Amino acid sequence: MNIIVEREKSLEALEQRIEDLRARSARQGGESSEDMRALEDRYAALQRDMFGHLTPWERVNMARHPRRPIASDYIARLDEFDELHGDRQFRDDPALVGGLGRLNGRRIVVLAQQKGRDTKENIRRNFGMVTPEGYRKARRLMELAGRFALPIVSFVDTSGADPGIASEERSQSEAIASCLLTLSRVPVPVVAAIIGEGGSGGALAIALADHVIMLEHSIYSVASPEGCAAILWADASRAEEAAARLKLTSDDLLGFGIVDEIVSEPLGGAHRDADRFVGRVLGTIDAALSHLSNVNRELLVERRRAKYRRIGAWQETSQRFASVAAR
Amino acid sequence: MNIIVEREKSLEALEQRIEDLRARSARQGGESSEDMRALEDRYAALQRDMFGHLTPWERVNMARHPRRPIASDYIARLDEFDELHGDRQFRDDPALVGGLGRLNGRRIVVLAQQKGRDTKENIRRNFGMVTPEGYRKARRLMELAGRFALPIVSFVDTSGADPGIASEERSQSEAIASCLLTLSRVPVPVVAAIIGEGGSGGALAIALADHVIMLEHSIYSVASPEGCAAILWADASRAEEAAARLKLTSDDLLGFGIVDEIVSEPLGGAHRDADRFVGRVLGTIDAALSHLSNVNRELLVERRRAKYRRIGAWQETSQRFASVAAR
Amino acid sequence: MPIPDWLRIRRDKQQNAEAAQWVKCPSCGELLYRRELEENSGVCTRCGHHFRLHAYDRINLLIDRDFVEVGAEILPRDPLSWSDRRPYLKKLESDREASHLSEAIVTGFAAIGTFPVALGVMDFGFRGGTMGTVVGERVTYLFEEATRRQLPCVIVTASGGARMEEGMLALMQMAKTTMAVDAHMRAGFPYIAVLTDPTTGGVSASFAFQADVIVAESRAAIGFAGRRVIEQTIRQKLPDNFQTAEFLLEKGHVDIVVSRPQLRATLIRLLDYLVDGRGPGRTLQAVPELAAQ
Amino acid sequence: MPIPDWLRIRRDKQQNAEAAQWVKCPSCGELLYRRELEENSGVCTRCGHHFRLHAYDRINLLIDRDFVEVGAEILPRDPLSWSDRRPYLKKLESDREASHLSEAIVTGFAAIGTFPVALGVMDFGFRGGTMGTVVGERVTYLFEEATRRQLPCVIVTASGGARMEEGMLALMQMAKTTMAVDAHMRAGFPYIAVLTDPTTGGVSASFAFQADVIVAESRAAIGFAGRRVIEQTIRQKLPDNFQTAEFLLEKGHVDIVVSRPQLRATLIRLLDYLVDGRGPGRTLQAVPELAAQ
Ligand SMILES: [Zn+2]
Ligand SMILES: [Zn+2]
Repeated sequence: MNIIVEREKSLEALEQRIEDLRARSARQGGESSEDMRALEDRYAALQRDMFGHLTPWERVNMARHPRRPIASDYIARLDEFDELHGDRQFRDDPALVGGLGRLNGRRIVVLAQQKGRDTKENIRRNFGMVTPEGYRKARRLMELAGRFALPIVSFVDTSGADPGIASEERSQSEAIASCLLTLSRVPVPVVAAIIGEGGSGGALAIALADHVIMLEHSIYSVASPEGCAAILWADASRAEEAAARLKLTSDDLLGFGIVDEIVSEPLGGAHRDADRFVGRVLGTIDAALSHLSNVNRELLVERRRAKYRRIGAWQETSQRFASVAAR
Repeated sequence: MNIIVEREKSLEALEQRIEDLRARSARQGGESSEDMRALEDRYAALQRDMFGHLTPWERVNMARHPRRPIASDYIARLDEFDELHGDRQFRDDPALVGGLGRLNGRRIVVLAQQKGRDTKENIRRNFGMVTPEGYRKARRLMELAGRFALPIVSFVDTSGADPGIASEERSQSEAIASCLLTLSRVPVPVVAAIIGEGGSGGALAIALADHVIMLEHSIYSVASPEGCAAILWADASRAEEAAARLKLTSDDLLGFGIVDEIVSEPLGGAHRDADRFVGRVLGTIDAALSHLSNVNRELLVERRRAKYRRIGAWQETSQRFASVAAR
Repeated sequence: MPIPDWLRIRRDKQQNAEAAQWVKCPSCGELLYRRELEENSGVCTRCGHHFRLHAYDRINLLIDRDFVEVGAEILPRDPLSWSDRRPYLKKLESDREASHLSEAIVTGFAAIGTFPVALGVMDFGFRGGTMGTVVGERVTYLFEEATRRQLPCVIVTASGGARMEEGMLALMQMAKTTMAVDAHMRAGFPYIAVLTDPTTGGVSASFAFQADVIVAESRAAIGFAGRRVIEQTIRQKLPDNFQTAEFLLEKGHVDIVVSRPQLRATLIRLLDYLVDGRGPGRTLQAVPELAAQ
Repeated sequence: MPIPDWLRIRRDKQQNAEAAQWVKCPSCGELLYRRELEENSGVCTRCGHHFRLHAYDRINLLIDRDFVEVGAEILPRDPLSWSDRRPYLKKLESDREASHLSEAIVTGFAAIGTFPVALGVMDFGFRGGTMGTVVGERVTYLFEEATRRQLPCVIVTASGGARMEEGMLALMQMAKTTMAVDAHMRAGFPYIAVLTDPTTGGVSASFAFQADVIVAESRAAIGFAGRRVIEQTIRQKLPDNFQTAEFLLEKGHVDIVVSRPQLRATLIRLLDYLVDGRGPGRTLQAVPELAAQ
């Protein structure tokens, strides 16, 4: 059950009543316009109440909304896209879509975690949970990008890396670790957009980037709220509480320096005005690429390193190497 | 049935008779020494007849002799050896043994196609037929060698790359092609020793080298004689004929510039004096490494390229680009 | 250099023959009118079966402007003095006559769309597309010239593997071509391989699978070991789709599978992504022979 | 810096306690005399079970000469103001007391055999060896110092993954440590990882599996997802050997599996292969603090 979807259902009843009233008033003349205004005001107020300020748990539900734009919605809006398949070894993973594309005329390499729109597609896409083969495909395309000086644009949307037996048997750890290593050195601009769920290491594997864009109601978390609750309290039902604690919202993460830019969403979420919104996100990506394309390649990697070097919160009791005279 | 083994059996009868005669003459005094000498002469003559000059097919049998030294016999004689396992992704292939070792004090990376000594071991080692995982392990270790400037020593002994369904499913082609690509650029000395069967692309994948050493009675062939006969004449039993045509002996290949050095074998084959012979092969490898270690890295790769660039036999009817004035 | 006479001869022959007006599709059995088949790039209009193409027909399908052939003067010898049913030299001769080709690959320069490229096209009709010295030498030379002229390389493969009749000299072409691919790659120029039916053995295990982008033609049989060898090894029949391009796509071995009528457009898009717009390889000046035309 | 007081304190405590004289092996149930167990490197003399080791005990097992600890002054904060059953800061405090460690990793310089190395040892006893900011910062700093001093790096991992209580700041340590590993690697110095029980999650998916050579301690549980998570996902019991070091060796994920008593000798041999004999990292001068002693 998605709480945002539930709210939308309750609003729908009201929408229907407004619609009916409108139709009746059109038939009978302007007499019921006061009822009408009252209803419309109530509707707007309800909307603001429901969506004006979202709690972390509400955002979790928004990030998982069944009509939220998914990777394919963004890819479909590129000037061009040619999917490149496979890790050259074992399998083509449909949960990680990669390829060559063109955004506002600029040639790019696309990496995207792809959920499905319906159950059938979701099963085929493994609900966006990437297997080692998917990460190995991603790594291969990162290297292709490096070789031909093409910037990398990644769309992040996964509850986490696939946790199945087969993925363990083919070393999910090594697959993710290798992606990170490759992104840490690839001498081209890397822009990541957290478009839905950014779940743990499985998300980070394609999100280590020069510029990380986060949609207002997306989440990006060290663990899924359910997973966190299960691990800490052996009680997955306390997910809402976990969501609040984990600081997984775009505001939190901008504050920590983990996210570089937020794209605000229309009232009620990205899916309320999907077409325009997708365009805005792509525009934001394009602007970031424009900016990064002017940076010299070595400096680019240097700055990327410096950016991640700073992230964290620790204290130092004394100077490092206090015990070492030589330094 | 191995024709060399059959001959050895027939010689054994004679050996037994000489042994018996010796024992009897020792009991009776020196009287039968003439018989003795005659027998011994016959024995020596037979040995020369049987092994003095081997046909290609006889060499094929020698290369497959069940007591011929295999990779583990060479590895056991290194100063040190630590096996490194796995392709980091899917499986550790027991048919391709790799690791770090020391030969006459020199640190090396070892790659070896490993047959078994008995049926059980042969099944475990897949008769020395390497799967894609084995080649991917080899490639990983080649890169390790490049990273730490360690020369590569490979022991080649396979009837060919594994031709099973599973190997096709995991792209045997890509695995071999990647090994070749890596060996073509790795900036460290590469010495390959063809110690038994050098079967096709599966052998070449670890045998693209600065210096290729071939044991006198080893074979190195574009296809197994059986395979060649099956392909060309749909008749695997014509393997002997194919062996003769394929020019797969050490002499032939030295002549073609495909092999750089031959280590001659004792009469009757390497297994007749295995211990000493293995030492001699290792000495030959060591000498090649000594020589190559003095070559500047860039020059090394340049020479490797130049060496393979020349191999082939073609004619040119006219100057290349006869139609192009600019050149 | 324009399309050579061989091709014209072959076509004339075909057009003269009455029987050649109709072709039976080996996949669905349909009788196809030859001209219609040719207009559909050699793809069965009923079931989509891809007929094998002659190298020059393939070149015609892919290129704009003319084809500047190079390496045609590199011709085979008989280093092993091979003879089985017939001497190797005789086999070469009859293949030359039957295929109107001098060897199993044609190499040269051309423009695909607006992109000048080094182009190699193999032909199964010559010794089963096997790689002997000449194929190795022509491929190597093509990559060297592509590197020198800063051009992308496109190779269309079709091969039964290494050529037995040249023994180890054939096998060594895997190493030789690899080193040329490597030099081209390290110089930073793109290489696109197009794998067509069939691509196996020494070709698949060397330059075919070393490309930056690997395109496979729909339904093509692609693998290391041949189907027959595997069936003999495992003593059972393989499933129909085993080693097909579509199977390989699922297994992650190739980037893209295309039906032949889409091939040219696909290559143009790929070149457009991979060729640096500012590089000298972008203009036809890289191949003066083309620019002059 | 010599072995810190914490360790001595812990040992004294243990030796004072009567009950601590005997330990029950969780694998075979045998009652083991503590001193004998310690002499056998914490490996059950009956069944070979590897007990988890305290970081300083591990350091003592591996090194020659002294241990120069660095990074000890890097200490945790509470960036998320986290509290569930207890506040994060309280949890840290009790872990400090129980483990006599300031965080889940100890980093510093030491000699293993004759090789000066940068050495990091994680401890499952502190917050389940989870990686928060401090682990990330200490590891990063260690690799940076190793690069600067041209030293090989040896990291002994033991971790339940990223630390929930530091949220995304914990996850980002995967990126931070990776970039330090990368710089060290590109400067050409060797990195050996020793994976011990358990190594999972954010640590296994970053620096644990980025090493040049990966050694795993016998029977250690190693994987990305934890056993419990997988069992919940698939709703069935996993086989006993799943995710063990031996299982991973067969699956090709790790280079070597060793029993703990062989670990030190194995590391010395590996360093001997990988450290350039002529490099500055070969002498103790790279760590003046060690050379001076
Ligand atoms: Zn048809
Ligand atoms: Zn026990």
